[in-house]
Amino acid sequence: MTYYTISHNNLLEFLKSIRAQGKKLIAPQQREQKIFFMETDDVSSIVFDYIQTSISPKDILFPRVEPLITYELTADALQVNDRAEQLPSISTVLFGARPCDAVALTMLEKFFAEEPGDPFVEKRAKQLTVISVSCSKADSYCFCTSVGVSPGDTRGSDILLTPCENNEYYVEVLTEKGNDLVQKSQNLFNKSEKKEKEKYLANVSSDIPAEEISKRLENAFNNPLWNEASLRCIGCGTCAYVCPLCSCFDIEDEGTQKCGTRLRCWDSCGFALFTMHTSGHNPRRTQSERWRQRVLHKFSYLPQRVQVFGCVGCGRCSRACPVDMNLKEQLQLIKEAL
Amino acid sequence: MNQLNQIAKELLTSQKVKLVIGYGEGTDGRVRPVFVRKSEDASQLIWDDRCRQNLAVYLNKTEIREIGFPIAIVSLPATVRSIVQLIAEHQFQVEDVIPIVQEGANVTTIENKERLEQYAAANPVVFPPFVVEEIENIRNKSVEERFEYWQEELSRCFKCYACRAACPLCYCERCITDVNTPQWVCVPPHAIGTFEWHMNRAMHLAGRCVECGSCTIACPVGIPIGLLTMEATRIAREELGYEPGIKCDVPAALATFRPDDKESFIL
Amino acid sequence: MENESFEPKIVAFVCNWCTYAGADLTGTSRIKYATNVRIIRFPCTGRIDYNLILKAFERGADGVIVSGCHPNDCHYTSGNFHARRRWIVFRGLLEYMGIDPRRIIFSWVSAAEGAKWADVVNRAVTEVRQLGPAKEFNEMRKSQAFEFRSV
Amino acid sequence: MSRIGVFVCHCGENIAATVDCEKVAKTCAKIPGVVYSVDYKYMCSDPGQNLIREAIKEKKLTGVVVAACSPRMHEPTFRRACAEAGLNPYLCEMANIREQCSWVHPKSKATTQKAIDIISTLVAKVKRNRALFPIQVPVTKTALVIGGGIAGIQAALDIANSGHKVVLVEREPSIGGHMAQLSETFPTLDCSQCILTPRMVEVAQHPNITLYSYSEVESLSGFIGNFTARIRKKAKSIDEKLCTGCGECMNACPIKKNPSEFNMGLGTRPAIYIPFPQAIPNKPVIDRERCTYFRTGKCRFCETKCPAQAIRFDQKDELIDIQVGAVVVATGFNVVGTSFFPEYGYGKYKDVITGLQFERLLSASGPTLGELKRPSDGSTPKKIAFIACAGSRDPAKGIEYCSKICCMYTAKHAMLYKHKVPDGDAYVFYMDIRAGGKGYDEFVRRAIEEDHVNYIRGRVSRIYERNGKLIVCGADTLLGAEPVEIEADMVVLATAGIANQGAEELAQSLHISYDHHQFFAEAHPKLRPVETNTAGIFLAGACQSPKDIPDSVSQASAAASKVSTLFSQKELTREPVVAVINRTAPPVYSTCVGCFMCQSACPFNAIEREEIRTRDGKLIKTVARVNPGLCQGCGTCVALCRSKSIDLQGFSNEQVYAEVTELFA
Repeated sequence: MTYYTISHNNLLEFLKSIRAQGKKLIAPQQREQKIFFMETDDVSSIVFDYIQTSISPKDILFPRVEPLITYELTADALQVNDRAEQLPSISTVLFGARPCDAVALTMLEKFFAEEPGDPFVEKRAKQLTVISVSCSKADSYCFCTSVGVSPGDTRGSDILLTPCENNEYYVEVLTEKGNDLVQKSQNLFNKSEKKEKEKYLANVSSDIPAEEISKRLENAFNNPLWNEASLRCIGCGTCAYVCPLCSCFDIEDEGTQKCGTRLRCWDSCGFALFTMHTSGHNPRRTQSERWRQRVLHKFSYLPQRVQVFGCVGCGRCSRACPVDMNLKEQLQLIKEAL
Repeated sequence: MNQLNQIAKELLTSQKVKLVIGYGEGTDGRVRPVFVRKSEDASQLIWDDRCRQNLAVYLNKTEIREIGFPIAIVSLPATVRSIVQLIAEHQFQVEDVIPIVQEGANVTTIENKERLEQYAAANPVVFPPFVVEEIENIRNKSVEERFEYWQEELSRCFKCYACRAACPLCYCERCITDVNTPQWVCVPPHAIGTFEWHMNRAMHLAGRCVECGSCTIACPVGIPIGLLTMEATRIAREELGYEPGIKCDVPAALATFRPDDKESFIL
Repeated sequence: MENESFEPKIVAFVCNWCTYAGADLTGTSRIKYATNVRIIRFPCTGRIDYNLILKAFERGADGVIVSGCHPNDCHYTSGNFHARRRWIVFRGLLEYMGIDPRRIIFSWVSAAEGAKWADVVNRAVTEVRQLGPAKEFNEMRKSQAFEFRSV
Repeated sequence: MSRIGVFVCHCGENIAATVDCEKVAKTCAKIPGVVYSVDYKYMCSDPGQNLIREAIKEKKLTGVVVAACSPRMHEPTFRRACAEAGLNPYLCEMANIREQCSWVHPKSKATTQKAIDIISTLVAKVKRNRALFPIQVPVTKTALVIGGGIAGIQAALDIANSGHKVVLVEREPSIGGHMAQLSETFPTLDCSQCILTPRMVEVAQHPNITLYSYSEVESLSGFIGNFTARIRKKAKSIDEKLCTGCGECMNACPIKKNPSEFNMGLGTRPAIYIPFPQAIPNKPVIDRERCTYFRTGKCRFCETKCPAQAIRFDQKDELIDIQVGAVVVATGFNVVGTSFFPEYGYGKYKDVITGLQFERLLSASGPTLGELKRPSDGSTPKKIAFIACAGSRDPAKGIEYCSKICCMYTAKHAMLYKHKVPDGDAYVFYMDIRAGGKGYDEFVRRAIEEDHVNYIRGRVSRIYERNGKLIVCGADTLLGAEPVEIEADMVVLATAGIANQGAEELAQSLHISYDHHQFFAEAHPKLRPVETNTAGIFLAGACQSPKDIPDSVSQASAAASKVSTLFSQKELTREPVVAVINRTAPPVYSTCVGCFMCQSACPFNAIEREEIRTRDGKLIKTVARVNPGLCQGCGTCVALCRSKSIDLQGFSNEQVYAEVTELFA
């Protein structure tokens, strides 16, 4: 592991050089008063002052629409193309991810790596270099520390920048991929000692011990609390769609008898249709049952099954919720009620 | 808002309603919908400029229906209009819902059909300035520019359906986008899929949208999505002479016709 | 005209009682018209779902004709009136979303107007040929951007 | 899996001349799902149909597409052929490659390709066709006739004579309608009552007719073959069973000076009255608004004089529900009121009267016993002016239409006047003379030529009184619009016929449509002139538009024959091309959310509300239901339904969607 510092101007140069190397650069951009990760050619358009982007960067590994196969019926044969084999090889650099996002990306990769594996996410992850920026600010929605993530977490990042004094960043080069990038623009970086970065980081209180909640949830399935807590939930998919870890999907076939595509699209357990059976029977008939599923999946089923939380505490769902379903507050409620 | 708390308290104490839906203090300076069932909780209710969401959306929610009518609901002018529209669409009866409204400096309840219609008609929805500006902005665009504009805006749509969920008039148990025999609306949020979805939403809300703007507020990716349904309602208003949400027993704009509707576009 | 060689694909949605019968009359009168049109029969213009028009464009139509009975002649008395309202809104919204409404030709063609049907078709073909291929829909089809979609 | 057969017809050279039928058949054979594709010279010929029948059996076809002429031509032929081979006829579709392809395009590849495309859309459709079965609806063989004028009487008698029960409802105390008020009738000048009253008696005595006089239809629910009508039988205040019709009560009544409706206000009647001597039923009713007892609580003179003790002051309105299978609406018309002609002084000058009033003055049973006396002073008018088109054909007055009967009855009036006052002068102001009809024009000519009635072509602008004379100011347009002034003793206005009062409310309660003049609307102005848009409800007489007696009677007979046709079947068979609302398993039951936009859009009132309840009766939801007896299959509701909870059999969403997408597959 190597350490550097870099000035803000040099950082912009560095990002410019990345683009110049023909890599795809994805960085925070502003659209309609919101910040999004977007592909960019112009580093001057990159936004630095934000707590979180509105939407997580999971799109990069797990796009909202992914064609899995295409088929074509010709005069003599049916031809099926595996789109995984046709994925373009283009190395991509994500700049401006928060440490929680970077952690989430590795987790997402792991989810998809489970048997039988997923060549799409795998290939994209291989091509992806993550330059994260530690959090020097947090807001009341952040609770990463409660789920074992920290504002300066290095997991998942290839390079981690921590803003420090004098408009400079403390640079931790964490992986080979990160190092490759830095080496190409060595002149922009100044060697540095390993620094104690705590003082530069935001203070995120860890007052919701997720492990404890996880235990309590084991017997919470029939608790009336779900109904009460989710009364104002209107059942949109926003929380799942902005979440860096929600990775449920739906398979859609679009096509005719002659040609078509099989697509993988994001889905959300908040939708009534998510569990709707053909018969009309719906095991999760009401929104409270769907809300319960969301919480239990993230804080009970996943920890039981793969020993991780389905949440990195980024707070996006709470910020985006049109009716202020605040996840942190909900966990607090659970802690008090159970 | 002492008056509001007082009214809510009385409605609950007298058992005139089973539930008061209103706004309460949320997290981080936000307001949120609250559901008051006990008179002692009436003090939770607040009412200030932050309260912009149309709470009528809850009137068709299963869990709220299970609590049962009558329900009192803290209502903005647009909320009252959606209530009227929902009554016109037979979703509940006039006596099932008691809107709590601001009239001048006072907070009052509306408890009969005449008052309801009167209030709805007398209190049109006032668009915030940025909406007026955006409407003007689009109006000045050529067809080509509009296409570019909407393609750019809709490219962010990932079909979380927050617009649908936040809309009091999107109460179908099975949305057209969930119909798959045939697949009227392409499910994936690609260009065609989002175009189709938003076109359908606008068509379905034509002459029904009360222009509350809740969909725009709900959109997590900041698409000014309400402009589409508002345009549909503008067409209904200007070309069909139809104003949604002011009459409890008038059929929806597209469920009726006038023999002299315009047809200059028909050969 | 740069588009002269372009042969637009046009779908016609017509009602059974007036326009379909009118198109039959065009045939019995042996009036010739362009081959670009494919007719789909509906009981009434009231039955024509605007989504079908959208689907036609999305799947590759360059123009659409919608035609039914003249006002007051509807076999079902008012299906065409309902349809007319729907088209007023639909056209307006399409234009609002940036689709040229000239790609949809609405007409009333009665069972006696065989010549008018030929005229409507020829006119549609000429107009749509001038407008060129339905580029907006082509663009949308192409940009079924499956790679990272910038948000 | 679909097993579709495609049968391409050459239609001799009609198709084959421009379409390469062999190539079409070969190409279509490759469409997925098509197991058999063949071309043949004449598909509609016996061997052609045989080809289809054999193929259905041999290839076990699940659907058939016949590519030939227009389905409007031969769809029944080929569907029948399919049915004969055991395939549900609704699994057969026709691809129109003649009228809409071979006949309109030159011989070319493009034409052949178009034929292939047309066929493939129909193959795509037929794959999604479902077997459909005609809908059977039971029929209650009782007819309701609303209105007891000549049209209602005729309709009731015709239906009753064909062996079916009829319920005849009349608003007034007696049947007879306007015809009973007329003196003589054109063009034969036979006495109106002489020809009408036997019919009225026949109604009263007919075993199949139940007459509810002084009654109104309050509401009508249900649908063709299965209506329920609610009739309000207004309190007559007498016991009809006991009353003998002796008339003692009328003599006893102290309140005698009430304007007689029957005499158009030109005569009087008591508060307990029989409208006219030949009334059916010939039993009095108490006009409670005029009766002293009902106004003040005292009197009851009639009661003391009634030998049968039939007076019932405490009688109440009675509501009767009856089941009927068909309805004939024959509620007649009215004439415009006094306020309509301020310029003619109608209502102001006593001697300006309407044609109907004039009829009463001429009538032997009228207030003057047939002597022509003018209302003001009882003198015989020596000079009389008739104004045709009083209100009619006058857009400025809001009545654009021709009232149709006025030209004829004005000629009749003038003629009758001349017969009664041979030395008098009769003037007729007219716009045009419309005397179409058997013997009609001859009749008018007779008035002019034999009876020397002065016809002046021009409109009257104003009437005013001067020295006891009515000055009629008009113009003679045939003399270069020269002003004409007539000093008349009396003026008769041929007032416009308008819809009867309450027509709009009645139409709404019957769910039938009406025009902007409140005349009831026929289903089709030419081809379905006696039917309404609501199946099972028919129109007769002037409630649809002003009509003379022969027209009213023929329409009544036509309506009656429609009813009889309906009643001649055990069950009603209807095309299965109807809308259906989806039903799914609990807890959804139906995806319909009950917004009922479909209900307001349906032109046939075919959409009803259906309450879905638990076994113990708790309401789960209210959804729409299509009454297949009423639905005509237009599909307006289907396109309107947001949640796609309605579908149209035969043109289902899946079918039409497949047709469209197939074109671009």
